[in-house]
Parts: sequence; C-alpha cells; structure tokens
Amino acid sequence: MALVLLIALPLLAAALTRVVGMRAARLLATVIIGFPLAALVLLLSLRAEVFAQPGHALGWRVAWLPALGLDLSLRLDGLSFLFALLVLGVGLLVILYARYYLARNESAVRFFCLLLLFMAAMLGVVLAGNLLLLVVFWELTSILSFLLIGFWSWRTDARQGARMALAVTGGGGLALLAGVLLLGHICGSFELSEVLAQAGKVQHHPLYLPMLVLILLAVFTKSAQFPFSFWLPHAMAAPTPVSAYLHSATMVKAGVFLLARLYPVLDGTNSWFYLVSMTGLATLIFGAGLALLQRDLKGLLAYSTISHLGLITLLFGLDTQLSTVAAIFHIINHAVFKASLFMAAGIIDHETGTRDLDRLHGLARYMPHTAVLAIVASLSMAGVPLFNGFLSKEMFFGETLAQGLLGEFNWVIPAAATMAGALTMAYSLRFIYGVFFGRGQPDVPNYPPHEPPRFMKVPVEFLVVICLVVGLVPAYTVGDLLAAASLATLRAPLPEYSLHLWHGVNLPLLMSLVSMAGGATLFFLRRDALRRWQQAIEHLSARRSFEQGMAALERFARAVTQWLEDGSLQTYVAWMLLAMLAVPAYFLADLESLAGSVPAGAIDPIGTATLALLALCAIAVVVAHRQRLLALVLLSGCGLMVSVAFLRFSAPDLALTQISVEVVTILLLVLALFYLPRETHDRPGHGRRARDAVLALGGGTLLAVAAYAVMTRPYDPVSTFYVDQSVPGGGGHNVVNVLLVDFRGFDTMGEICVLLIAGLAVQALLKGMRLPTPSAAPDGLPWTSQAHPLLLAILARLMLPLTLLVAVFILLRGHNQPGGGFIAALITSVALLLQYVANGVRWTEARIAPDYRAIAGAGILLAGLTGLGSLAFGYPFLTTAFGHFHIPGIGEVELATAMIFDLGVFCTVTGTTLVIVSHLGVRNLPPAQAAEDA
Amino acid sequence: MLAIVIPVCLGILGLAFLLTLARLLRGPSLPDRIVALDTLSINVIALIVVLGISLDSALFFEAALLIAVMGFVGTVALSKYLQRGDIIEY
Amino acid sequence: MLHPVAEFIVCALLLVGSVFMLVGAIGLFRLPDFFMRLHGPTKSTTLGVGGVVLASVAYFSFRGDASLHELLVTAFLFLTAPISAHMLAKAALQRQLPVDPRTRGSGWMPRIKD
Amino acid sequence: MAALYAIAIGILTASGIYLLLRERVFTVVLGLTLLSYAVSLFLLGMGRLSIGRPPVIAPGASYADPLPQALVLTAIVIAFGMTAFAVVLALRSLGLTGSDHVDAAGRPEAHRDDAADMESRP
Amino acid sequence: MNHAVLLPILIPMFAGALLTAMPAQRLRAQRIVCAVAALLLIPVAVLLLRHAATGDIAVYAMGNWSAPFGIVLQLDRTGAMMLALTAVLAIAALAAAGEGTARQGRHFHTLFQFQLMGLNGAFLAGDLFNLFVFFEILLIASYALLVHGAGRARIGAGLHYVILNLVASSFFLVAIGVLYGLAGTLNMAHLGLRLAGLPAQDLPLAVAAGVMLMLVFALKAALFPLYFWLPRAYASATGPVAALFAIMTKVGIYAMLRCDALIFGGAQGLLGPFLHDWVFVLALATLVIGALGALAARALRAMTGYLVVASVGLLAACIAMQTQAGWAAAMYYLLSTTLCTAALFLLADALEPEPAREDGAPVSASRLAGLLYLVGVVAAVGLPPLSGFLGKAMILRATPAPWMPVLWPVVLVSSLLLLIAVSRTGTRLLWRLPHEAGRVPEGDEYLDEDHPGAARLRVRPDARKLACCALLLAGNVALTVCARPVSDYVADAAAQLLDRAAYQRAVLPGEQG
Amino acid sequence: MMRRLLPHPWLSLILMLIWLMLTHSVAPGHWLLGALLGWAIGRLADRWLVLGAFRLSRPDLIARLSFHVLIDIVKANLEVAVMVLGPTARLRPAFIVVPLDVEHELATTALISIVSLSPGTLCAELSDDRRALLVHVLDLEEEAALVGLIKSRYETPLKEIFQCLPS
Ligand code: NA
Ligand code: NA
Repeated sequence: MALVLLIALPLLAAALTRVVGMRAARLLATVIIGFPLAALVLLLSLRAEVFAQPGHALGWRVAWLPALGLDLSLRLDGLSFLFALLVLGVGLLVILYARYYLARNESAVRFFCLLLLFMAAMLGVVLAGNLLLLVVFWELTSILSFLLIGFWSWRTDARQGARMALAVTGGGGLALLAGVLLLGHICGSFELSEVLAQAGKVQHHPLYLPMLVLILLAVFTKSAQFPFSFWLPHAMAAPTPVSAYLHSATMVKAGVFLLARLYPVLDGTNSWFYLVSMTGLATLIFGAGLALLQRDLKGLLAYSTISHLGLITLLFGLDTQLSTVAAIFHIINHAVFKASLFMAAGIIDHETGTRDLDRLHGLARYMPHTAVLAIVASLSMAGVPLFNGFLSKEMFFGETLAQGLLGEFNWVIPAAATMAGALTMAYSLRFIYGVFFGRGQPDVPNYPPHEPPRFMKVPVEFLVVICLVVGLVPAYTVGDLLAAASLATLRAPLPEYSLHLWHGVNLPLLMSLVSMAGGATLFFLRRDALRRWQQAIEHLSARRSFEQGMAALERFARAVTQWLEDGSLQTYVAWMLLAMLAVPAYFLADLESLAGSVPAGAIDPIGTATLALLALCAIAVVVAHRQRLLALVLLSGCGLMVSVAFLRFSAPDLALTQISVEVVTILLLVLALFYLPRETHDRPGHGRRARDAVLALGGGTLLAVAAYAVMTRPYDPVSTFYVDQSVPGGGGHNVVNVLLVDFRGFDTMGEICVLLIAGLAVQALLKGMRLPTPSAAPDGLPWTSQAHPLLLAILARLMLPLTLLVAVFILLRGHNQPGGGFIAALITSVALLLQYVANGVRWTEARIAPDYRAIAGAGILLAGLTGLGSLAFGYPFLTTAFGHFHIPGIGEVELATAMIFDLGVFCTVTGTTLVIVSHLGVRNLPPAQAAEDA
Repeated sequence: MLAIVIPVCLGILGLAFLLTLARLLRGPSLPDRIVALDTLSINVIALIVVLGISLDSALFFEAALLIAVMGFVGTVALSKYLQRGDIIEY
Repeated sequence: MLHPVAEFIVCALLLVGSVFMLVGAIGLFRLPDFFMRLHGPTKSTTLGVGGVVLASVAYFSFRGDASLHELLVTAFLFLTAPISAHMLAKAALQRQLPVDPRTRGSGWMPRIKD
Repeated sequence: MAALYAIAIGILTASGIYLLLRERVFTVVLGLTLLSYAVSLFLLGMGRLSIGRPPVIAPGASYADPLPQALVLTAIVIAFGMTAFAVVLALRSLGLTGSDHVDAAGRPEAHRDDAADMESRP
Repeated sequence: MNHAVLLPILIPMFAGALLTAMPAQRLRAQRIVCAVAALLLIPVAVLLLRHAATGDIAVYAMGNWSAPFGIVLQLDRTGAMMLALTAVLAIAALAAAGEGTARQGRHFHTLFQFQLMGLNGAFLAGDLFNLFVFFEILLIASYALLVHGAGRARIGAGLHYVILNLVASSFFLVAIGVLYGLAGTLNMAHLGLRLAGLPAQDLPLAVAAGVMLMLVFALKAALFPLYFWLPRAYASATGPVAALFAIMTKVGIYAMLRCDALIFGGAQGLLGPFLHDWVFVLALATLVIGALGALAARALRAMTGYLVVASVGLLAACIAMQTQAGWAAAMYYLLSTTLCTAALFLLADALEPEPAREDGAPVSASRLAGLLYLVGVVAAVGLPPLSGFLGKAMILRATPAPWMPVLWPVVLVSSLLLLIAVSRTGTRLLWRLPHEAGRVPEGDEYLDEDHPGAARLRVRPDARKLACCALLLAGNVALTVCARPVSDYVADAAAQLLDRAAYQRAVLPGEQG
Repeated sequence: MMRRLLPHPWLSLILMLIWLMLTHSVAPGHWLLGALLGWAIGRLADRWLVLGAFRLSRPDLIARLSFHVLIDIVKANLEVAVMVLGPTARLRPAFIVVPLDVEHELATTALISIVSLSPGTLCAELSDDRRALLVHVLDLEEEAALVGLIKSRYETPLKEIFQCLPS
C-alpha cells in the first residue's frame, strides 16, 4: 500500500493544483511541495526494508485486466528505490526551483499539474511490477513530456520540438509494447518477478531477437541514443525546470532504467552485447562531439546528456558484471550534476535573457555564486577528480579495458572512450570558460545580470554539495544505494569493487589524464577551428529535417488519399463492384458443375417471350440512356414486362405491386425530369467504357450463373409450413399476404418504417430547395397554353371515386386474393396524384388537404398498436387473431386483426407516397405561395 | 377447340407485341414511343385475360384491372411533360 | 368441359379480340405519321381488349361462375383511352411533329399564334 | 426455362450495372431500377420457377414458394422509397450546383455555394 | 416470454411514429418526446444487459410463430452490449444536438428515433431478411440524418453514400436469395444448421453468397476498398449525427461477427478461407489507409473520420482471426473506439466552424477542450492508459503466431502515424496563440508553421457539446477502470457467439437433440 | 337535407353496382357494404365533383346515344381495320376544326371522348375558349359532311341531355 501512496501523493498534488487553481506560482509551489516531500520521506522509510536482505523486493498487486495479464502491480527493489529516489529528490528540487523560475503571468497551475503528473508517471515506470503496466507509465511519460515541451505553446520551436519528441519516444513506446508482449508471450506472464526468473527460457526462444530489438528501440528512443538522439536538443524548448527534470535526470533515464530492469533476462547474448554497446559507443562520441559545437547553452547540455546516456548504455552493453555497476553509478552521478547544470543554465537564461554562448562571457563578475556552483558541476561532468563524475568515469575506463567484445580490435573501445573523455573535457571547459570568464562586458538583453533570488540557488547548491560529497567519500554516501541497485539489476552476487577516490596509478587514471589534457588542448588551442565547425553545422537542423520529413510524409499521405479518394463516384462504385463480384466469383469457381440435379423445366413460350421483351427493353435503356425521357419510357416498358413475368411465374401479388409502383415511380421521375437537362452529353473514353462493360458483363454473368446453379438444385423450403398454416393459422387464403401481415409481419412493420422515413427524408430535403425552372421546352418550342386540359381534368375527377372503390376492394380482398394494403395504398395515391396532375395543386389541395405525414405516422401507430394488442392477451408482439362471425341476414364475415395491421400499412404507404410526390410536385409554386409554404 | 384457339390467340398477340415493341424501339418521336408503351400495356391486359382463360384461373383479374385503372396515368404524365414540362402545376 | 356452342362463342370472341389487337398494332407499326398511328391503338386495341374480355366473361359464365367483373376492365379502358390519345395528340402538336404531306388542314388553330 | 430465366437476369443486371457507372444521377437511378428488377426476379427464382401455381389456397391446387414472393414485395417497397430519396437528393444537388453530375456537389467551389444555400434557408 | 427484448425496437418506433404525427412547429414537445424515448433506452439496456450476462440467449418469436417459420429476435451478450453502447451514444448525441441542430433542417428528432430503431433492430435480428430490413431502416435514416442541414458538402457526400449503399443492398438481397435457395430458410440459426448439412458440391454457392454478404457488411463497416463513402460523409455530417454514426461502421462489424458465427460456422466454417486470406489483407490495407488519411486530413472532423477507418481495419483483422480471444478483443476495442471517436466528433463540432474552412484554421483556448482532445485522441490512437491501449494490446496478444510478423508491424506503424497526426492536429487546433499568451510576437518565430500568414478564427466552444463529449469520454475511462469485468463480459460474449450449438438449441428447440 | 346526406345518388348507385361486380358476389353483406361504400365515397366526392350545375334529362336520349356510339365504335373499327391493312397510300389524312355549341364541360368531355373513341377521328385539341375542336381524321372524304355528322349525331343529343342550370 505504501507503494501506491508513493505514486498517489504526486497525483494528489496534481489534483490539488486544479482544486486550488491559484495563479500564483510561489504560493502554489509551497502548498504542493509537501506531497512529493511526504513521498520522499515515505520512500526513505522503506529503505531499511528494501536494503535489509539482498534481492528483496516489496510488492503490491491488484488485478486490472487479467485477460491481458495486465495487473496493477508495483515492486520496490534496490533498482527501483534508486530511481524513485532520483525522481522524487530531483523533482523536489525542480519544484522549488520552478517556483522562482516561472514568470508571474505564466500558468503555474498547468505547469505544476503537468510536472506532478509526470512525477507520478515516472514513479510508475520505475515502480511497475508488471511489464504492461510499465508500458502504460512509459507512454504516459512521453505524453506528459510532449505537453511540457510544448508548454510555451505559441512558440514554433516548442510546438515542433514537442511533436518531434512525441513522435520519437511515443513510437519507441509502441515498439516497447510489442517487445513486452513478446516477452510476456515467451514467459507466460508479464509479472516482473516471474519474467526475471526465466532468463534461460527467454534467451533460447526463437522470438528473442525480435523481442530484444523492439525493446532496445524503446530504450534507444527514450534515452536519445544514436541515431534517435535528435529529438532531445529540440526538447530544450521546454522551460528549464522541465529540461532539468525530464530531459536530464529522469525521463531520458527511463531507457537505461529499462536496460537495467530487464538486464537479468536480456543480457548475456551476443545480440545484446553488440547492439547495446555499439549504440552506446556511437552515442557517446556523437553526443560529445556535437556538444562541443553548440551555440545554445541548453543545446550543449542536451548533447552532453546524450553523450552521457551513451556512456551508460555502453556500460550496460559491455560483457562484464562490473560494467553494470558502473553504469548504475554513473546514472546517479549524471542525474546529480546534470540537473544542477541545467538549473544553473536556467538561472543564466533567466537573469540574462539569453542562452547564446557567443553572447555570454565574463558572468563570473556579475553572479559569482552561481558561477562557482556551475563550475563545480561542470568539473564533475568533465570527470575531474574530487567530484562524483570522476569516480564513475574511472570505473568506465576500467571496464572498457576489461571487456573483450571486439577480439583483436578490442582496443577501439578504450580508445574511443578516451577520445570521448577528451571531448567531454573540452565542452565542459567551453561551458565554464565561455560563460563565466573572458574579457569585456556580456552582450545580453538584461544587462547587467545579477544573482537570482536566494532560494532559486538552493536546489543547485544542494546538488553541487552532493557532487562534492559523493566525489570525496563515495562509499559512505552512495555505497548502500549502489549495492542495492546493482544487486537488484544483476540478480547475482555483486562483483568485487571498491568505491574510493584513489586507486593508485593505473591505466584508467592514465586514460583520465590523457583525456583531460587532450580536452584542454582541444579547447584552448583549437578554438578557431571549433568556431568554424560550429558555423559549418549551424545550418544542419534536425528540426528542419524532421519537419521536412513530416511534411513529406504528409504529402505522401495526401497523395495516397487523393489517389484513392478522387471524389468520383464511378471510381468508388467500380471498386465496390470489383470487390463484390470478383471475390464471390473466385469462390464460386470451385463449383464443379453449373447445373444441379434438378432437370431444367420445359421452356415456356410465353415466359420466354416476356423475358426476351424484358431483355430487349433493358438493352434499349442502355443504348438510349443519354436521352433521358426516352430511357424513362423504355424503362417503363421493362417494368411492365417484369410484372408480366411475375404474373407468368405464379406471383400475382408481385405483379400488382410492380404495376402500381411503376406508375408512381414514373410520376416521380417525370417530375424530376422537368428540372434536369433532357440529354446527357458526357462521352466517356473507350477505356472507361470498356471497364464499365467488363464490370457489367461480369456482374450479369455472376448473377446469371448463381441463379441458374441454385434453380437447378433441390431444396427443402420452410415455406410448406406457410402453405399449410395459411388458412388454419393465419386465416387467409393468399399465402403471400398472410406472410406479410402475419408470419413475417415484423418485416412489413420495418418496411413501412423505411417508407415513412424516406418520406420524411424527402420532405426534409425539399425544405428550402431552390431549383431553376425552365420557362420553355428544351427544344425551344413554347409550352402549350392549357395547364389543365378539360378532358383530363373532368375525367380525372370522375375516375377518383371509381379508383377509390377499386382500392377498397383490393385492400379488403388482400387477405384471401391477390391484393393488400400496400397495393391499395398505391392505387389511392395514384388516384389522388392524378388530381394534382389534372387539376393542379390549388384545386386539389382546396378539396383534399389532409396532413399526409400525420396519416403516415398514424399508420405506423395503428400497425404497432395492433401488434401490441396481442400482449394484452399474453401473446407475443404481432400475434394475430381472426374469427368467422355469422351475422344474421348478412352471412358469414371474417374479421382478422391482420386486417387492421394491413390498414396501418395502407395509411403509411398512402401518406408517404403522397408526401413524396406531392411535395416534389409543388416545388415551383408562384413566389407568394412558396413563401407561405416555407 | 379452345386448346387450339388459345395458342393461336397468343400467337396473334405475340405478333402485336412485336409490332408494338418495334414502334417503341424505333420511335422516331417521343410521342410515338409513348403511344407504343401505352399500347403495350393494353396488349398486356389482353394477354392477361387470355392467360386467365387458358389457366382457368380468376387470379389474373386484378392485374388487368389495375393496368386499366392506372396504366394511362403514366401516359398522361409523360405527355403532359412534353406539353408543359411541369406535370404538377399550381 | 364447356358446351361446344359455348366454346365456339368463347373462341370466336377471343379470335376477334386478338385480331383487333393485331390490327391496332399493325396500324401503330405501319401508318406513316404520328397522328395516323395514334388512331390504331386508341380504338382497335381498346375494342380488341373488349373482345377478349367478353370471351373471358363468356368463358367463366359458361363455367357456371357468372362473372361480369371483367367488363369493368373494358369500362375503365373506354374511360381512359380518349384521355391518353388526347394528351398524346396535344403533346405531338406542341412538339410540332411532322405530318404526312397529304394531310389537309393546317392543324394549327388560331390561338397558337399568340 | 431456368437457363433462359437466368440469362434474362444476367442481361438486366449487366444493363443496370453499366448505367450505374454513368456520370449522371438520373442515369444512375435508371441503373438502380434495372438492378432492382434483376434482384426481384433473382429472388423470385430462388423459390424456383413455376407456372400457374400462385400461392393462393384453393382446393386441390399446388403452390409456388410464397416466401420469396413476400421478400420481393418488401424489397420492391423499400427500393421505391430509396429511389424516391435518391431522386430528390439529386435534385437538391442540382439546386446547389446547377448540374446533376454525381460528383458535382463534391467539387471544390464548396464554400460560396454552401453559404448561399444556408442563406436561402428561412 | 420476456417482452423487454422488444423494447429497444418498439420504443424508438412508437416515438418516431408519434413524432411524425406531431405538428412540425412544436419543436419543444418533439424534443421532450425524443429525449424521453432515448432516456428510456438506458434502463432497458441495463435490464437486457443483466439478463444477457447470465448467459441465457433470449429468443422472442414475433407473432407467436416460432423459428424457423416466424421472425425471431435473439438477445445474447454481444447484442445486449451493442444495445447498451447505442443507448449511451444516443443520449450523448441527442444532448449535444440541442435545439440548434434540430432547427437546421426538418424531422431531426423523428429521424433520430428511427435511426435508433434500425440500429437496435439490427442488433436483435435473428432472421437474415429481418436483418436486411433493419439495415434498410438504419440506412435510410442515416441518409436523411447525414444530409440534415443540407449544404453542398453534405449533399455531395450524401449522394455518394446513398448510391453506394443502394447498390450494396441489392447484393445483400442476392446473397439472401442464394442462401434461401440452397437452404430453404431465413432464420440464421436454422441457416447454420441447414448449411452444415449441405452436399459438398453445393458448398461453393453458399460460400460465394457468404462472401457477398460479408462484403456488403464490409461496406457498412467501411473496409477497403469499400470505405470511400465514409471520410466525406463523416466529415460533412453535423457533429451529433457524426457522433451517432460512430456506431454505424460497427453495425457492419457486428453483422460480420454474427453471420460468420451463426450461419457459416466461425473458425472451422465456410468462410474461413475468405476471412483468413482476403479480409485479413483488406483489414491491413484499411488500417494503413486510415492512418494515412488521418495524416492527410487537416480538420479534426476529417481526421476523426479516418480514425474510424483505422479502427475498422483493426476490428476486421480481429474478425479474420475467428478465435474467441480475437473476437473478445475486438468487442472490447469496439466499445472503446466507438465512444472515443463519437466524442471526438462532438468535440470537432464544438471547435470547428461550419462549414469547414481550409484557408483559416480555428483555434480554441478552452482548457477543457484541450483536455477532452487529449483524452479522446489518447483513447483513439490506443495510447496508455485508456481503453484504446488495452484493446489494442488485447488484439495484438490475440494475434495468431503466423500473423504476428504482418499484423504487428502494421498496427504499430499505423499507431505511430496516427500519433503524429493527432499531435499535429492537436497543436494546430488547441495550442494558444501569441496574443493570448500576452507576449509580443517576435518575428517569424511566432507565425503558425502550418498556415503561414493564415487567419486564425477564435472559437468559443459550445459548452453543451463539450459536456456531451466529456460524458462519452467518461464512458471510455469507465471502460478502462472496469477493464476486468468488461473484458470478462466480452470474453464470455465471444465464447457464446462462437458456440453455434447453443443458439440452435435456444432458437430451434425442436430441431436439435 | 337529402342533398346533404346523399349528394350524388346516381354515383352512389353506380359505385354500389361496381362493387358488386368487383366482388363478384350478390351476397347481402356485399349489397350492404357496396351501399355503404357508394354512400361514403359519394359524400366524399361531393368536394371533388365540381362539375357545374346540370341536370340529366332525356334518359331515352342517353340510351340512344350510347347505342349509337357502341354501334359506331364497332362499325367504324372494321373500316379502320381495312384502312390499316390496305395500302396506306390511299388514305386521306386531315385536320378539321369542329365548332362547338355545347357549353357544359361534362358534355364537352363526353363529346371529345366519343369523337376519339369512334374510329377515324381523334380529338387533338380543344380551343382555349372551348368553342372549337381540332380533330384529326384518318381518311377524310369531305370536311363539311363529317363536321355535320359529328354535330348532329353526337353534339345535339349531348346538348339536350346536359341541361345547364343557373348556378
Ligand atoms: Na554489462
Ligand atoms: Na410543379
């Protein structure tokens, strides 16, 4: 539980920033600093328990997502203790420092909130006892780092730097996820305690190498190893406390922390040695070299950080046990001196207004106290004796000599290490000498610079003291910590090592001296050359390259997207048809014989003639499709022949439906035609037409083949049940109608909903629609003068009662003979629409003006309530009831609830059809009328 | 006798269908085609009635009735479109 | 089965009806201009349907199922055929379709001039 | 008969698909209508072809499969609603762009017309 | 029989009918009816979820005609989950819509209710043709809602969406026809039973029909190369509609799962080769295209559309696995991605002016909007700690070994691309401008790098929309916190889905021993 | 009162008879239902059938006219058949104008229908003032004779049948 509290305390503090919401940075910092302090005290109180026995770990575990193997599992051993200490300790100092650093008007709430959230996330990384949980916290640190780098979000460099950092470290996090999943897959668990015990199994697993590469990708991106280093210098756009905290002491250490964490299972293979050590070596030299050439103070420190992280990585990759101890030792030392250096740099920036090394010089005169602190920290960074950096550097040199990775080229590593040492010395000198010494007054915006507020220096002083104390008496100060952390990393008895300032004159000491001398020489004697190189690389901006790369990626993405989505419906339809035809055809090709076992029926001349006429009309539509009206006439011919085909093949209900729908469709399309050009002049190229023809023929063939194949095969339909039950169970002789209103009445319910929605949709679309209305026929001939010819007007009125009677007939008859609510509704609609055509809108609506939409809605209500009625009798929805009643003098009458349902269908269909067609019809009313309509 | 006459009738009707279809496809003018379509639908009525006799079934009646009641609406709409453009006017 | 006389009546009506259908179609097919072609379908065809329908009435009535409802089909057709013809003729006039050169009378009424 | 029936379906489908791939909404609607005819006949055929056996209960009769007929009926109704919507949508597009090209409303000069359309709304 | 199964369909249907019959001017009354109906769906969903959690498959025989003759509704764990998700989305979308959205066009509330009816019906349908009918209901409602408010972009996108779906519906019917022609039934469980007994020489026909059916669903799900309708449709719809549409693609996914399991037999079934070879490849392509599209998109709503595409790719890959673990992961991820993309659509609606402008980028200084964006994209991209990450990790873990070398890199690279895309869009949209920071801009450094010299529109986000967005994201967080019960539930749901015999026992008690 | 309850008795009666034909039944139930429908639709139709006030008189004339028309349809159809099947070159098509005396629009409508149904003539256009008909003739011998025939055989009885009432 104490472990949870460790993470929870900073979280609580973060929440508190929101609650308090004070805009005063100083007061806020004072309030919240208690929480990390409490966490630190708590951590230290656990010290005895963790250090008590070697290899002991405190744990806490609660299941989160067992299906994934992801538990909320925390673990505190020596290694995590060390890192937690760094996170909390440096964090405290950074908060204290930031209290003075932040400008008064900057949002302290947001800053401290993010910083504390980061602290919690980082604690999560180091305390995670479950690898997936570690990934969770790992990515959280990336996200929070993104937000903190972009804290000054209006600055281009901040935005770009933040995005770059997120892309690189976030991408690494994704690799980590994959690597961890593989590792968990190999070990059968994501619990560290179980994973760490399975080194043998892991290293002999075929997936070891991909897993290792993925995890190392995460490590290298997070710890800014070559070639992923470029993001870190640009992260310096963040406020300096962030740089000190995230980008030197903690977050970038998460990578090397992971190396240490997984050391027991990953270390020991050649892949590990070479990948880790060579990357580290390259980074060490690359970082040191570039640090020397920076103009920006924080840039120098950033490259220095890269270089030191490379050093630590190299140590982890060397094939000696002691190198690992050295790595851990250097982690501690680097965190201390680099954090203090960043804070010092921040003070300089804060007080002078610039970080440009070319403009800064001679500051020792103006801010002597700060100068002393910075110089001590720099010397520690350079590995000068008496300071902590020296100790781990000595160990490092020793281990480069002790390792045996490169066979006969083994000397390369110590040589390179010495060279890196020289470079480190050189850039440290550049920092010290360039900033604090030199003649003339500094060319800075805030002149004259002066010392910062007292308490801003306290964190720096504290860290510098640590540098000194550890450098002098290492064994008494960090001995236990180092031992515990190393033990937890190695999970084996520790190798012999001694933490002393003086080990006598040996080869490592010699290497130290050579490197220091070389560095001093390089800096003092080759300053002109350095300046030239600096200018030479100035135009090389990783940020620009990265942004250009991103822009190129974006262009590529846009090109691909635009190529695929060219905005042409024909392309989309063609793609779709290709998929929907070719893929089923591919699977249909397995069919052995096209014809099934059922003999094909005898050829029916009438059916054949009907189908032939139908096909001819269809082809004619295609041929004539550019002349719209003609195509419509021919299409209508198709519809007529389809209804004949329905009739011929024993589907009278379908024929009736088709006939009625056809009429309404024609009305609709003719109404639309008024606004459309009469002819289409598009002339697609031959290629397009050939493509379309292939798709068309392919589709035709597929459907024909499928139809033929199925029709010639036997089947055992459930529909015999309907035929048997139609009269006794459904009370109707027309099985199709009984199906529609009873057996499958629910489908009909849905179908009328579709129709109603279509009506509503049409009404919605027509609202506010303005269409240009042609004033003359397209051929230039004037319209005839009679809008409503007498013959049509009068006969249409006469037809109305007759047609309504027919509609009632069809409606009532439907249950037993072809017909039904749907067809009756269409007849009614057509009869009414004919009035619109024959007599005009004004005449018609003056006489017949019900609210069509309300009728349609009422129809659904009626049908639905009929369905609900059965619930009252304990039957499911839509259960029908019917009975034969004998009424004296009249005879037997059949009544069925299905008829009420059918009446609902009738109302909905009538209402909807009239809504659709009449509303489309009254589009171009005289302006006054249109205004009323709207 | 009916067994012979009905196929003969169907043959005659078939010929009528063909001639009408030829007019539908040949045009030349749109009114020509609309007339042909109208005729086609009346031919269908006759065909349906003959089929009803040949299959001895009264189930075809509604289809014939429906074409008779509604078939002309399409013709009216199309010809009004040719005359006035807008078929539903104020 | 039907009585031979009944059968004969049905057959005769059927044949007469069909022949009129065919005549209408032939007229539609071969007459030279639109207005002439319009005559065929409006009349012969309507009458043809009348014949076939009468055959049906006769057939089902002779079958003992006295049936008059087919007559409604003809009735509706007689009601609607003039509308179709009239509307089509008006459309043809509007479109100024070419008429057979032998046609007498202009076809254009004074009112069209305005 | 099945083969001829299948061929007719094929021709209808091919015609429908070819028209679907044209550039004008009206033509596309014609294509969709042809396609829906083809699908209706296809579904009917899935209940196998039969002549003179409508599924209306009568003494001593045999019947065609009624289920596909019910499905086709529903499909026809739905297709009608959909066609109506597509036609009106095409008109709306025409009103906005002056063209009934299927891609007209998707073309760049969007903003001005959009504004115009919004203003024209009461 | 438990009539509660009906309610998710009947409540919106009656509400829709009532709204239709109501006068259009009574907008306030309409809103109340609509809200009450939508709110009622929540307790219903809870009730059904609790029932389904027992593992019982509730079967409701419409009209008292039992399967396979009548139409049945079937409620299982998966269906109940989808119903609950729909209800939550509906509430949020409706609340976000407010009066302004309804005033943009006509019949908003009515169409909204029918949209819900279609969705809920599709999740309950146990009959293939009934599924078609509900698909049509939800489609026609979606057409109308998509073009709600008109405007050129919407009409253009709507036209494409409508036509593509109309063609797809035709193929839907063809597939249903072939299956009926072979098996003689439409009930899904019964189809499964009958297809299993089909002679081997007829199987290719059934497979082809199944493939066609799956492709039809894939169009709704927006799988490559059937996704073309989605980006513009989602980008042009009004925010609340787009938020509701977040579930639209999932209906396609759901239908694929349901039909594959119940009709075609899942892992050892008829569609194995198709799903393994074809859908898997298409899923990968979809994932990549979604990621590239998100990168190419400039506006938030467009980017969110591509986030939907990418998520569909991942879900389709899961479907292709045909394993219990894969499907369970898919369901969990489905919940997560639906909630967060819906939230992002609402956020986009709050932040981006309408119609979208390409010349001037909007910017918002709202902290809350920033936080919501952060949470939303973290969930959508699949970053820790939210459920998107958990879902993605579950999917990666469920990947069968032979697919790992292909699926993992694609998933990880696409995630990276998405991460880049969301970070760019986020900084562009939400990070403050110099004048707001109270600092004097210094030269070029402060010019927006993305739109040099472009006008920036200051946006004051609509608090209502932000609140609804927050509600959905809270749902996503709840999904994260309650990962264990939810993952247990989806694991059971996937197992249930794959146990075809149990459905056959429940739906067709007489047919199987 | 009677007019309000049963505005169109003839129409209602016709509707009832048609109903009986449609339902193909003379069961009492259908009589009742037919009467009910005839009455209901007739009442509804009162709003639509704004045909101008008129009174049908001379039932004998109606019968005679109907008979004439039927005979003419059959007789002239045979003539047309001969024309259609014979050589088309002999046909003498023509447009003729028939001046009208009938005033009631129902009568005009009936006249147009009759002219169109009787073969050989086809009403192409009614003038805007409704005072003249444009008739297309398939084979015209003499214009004046045909105009006279139409007026005497059809128009005169129609004029007598449809007695206009002052409205
Ligand atoms: Na080592
Ligand atoms: Na109009």
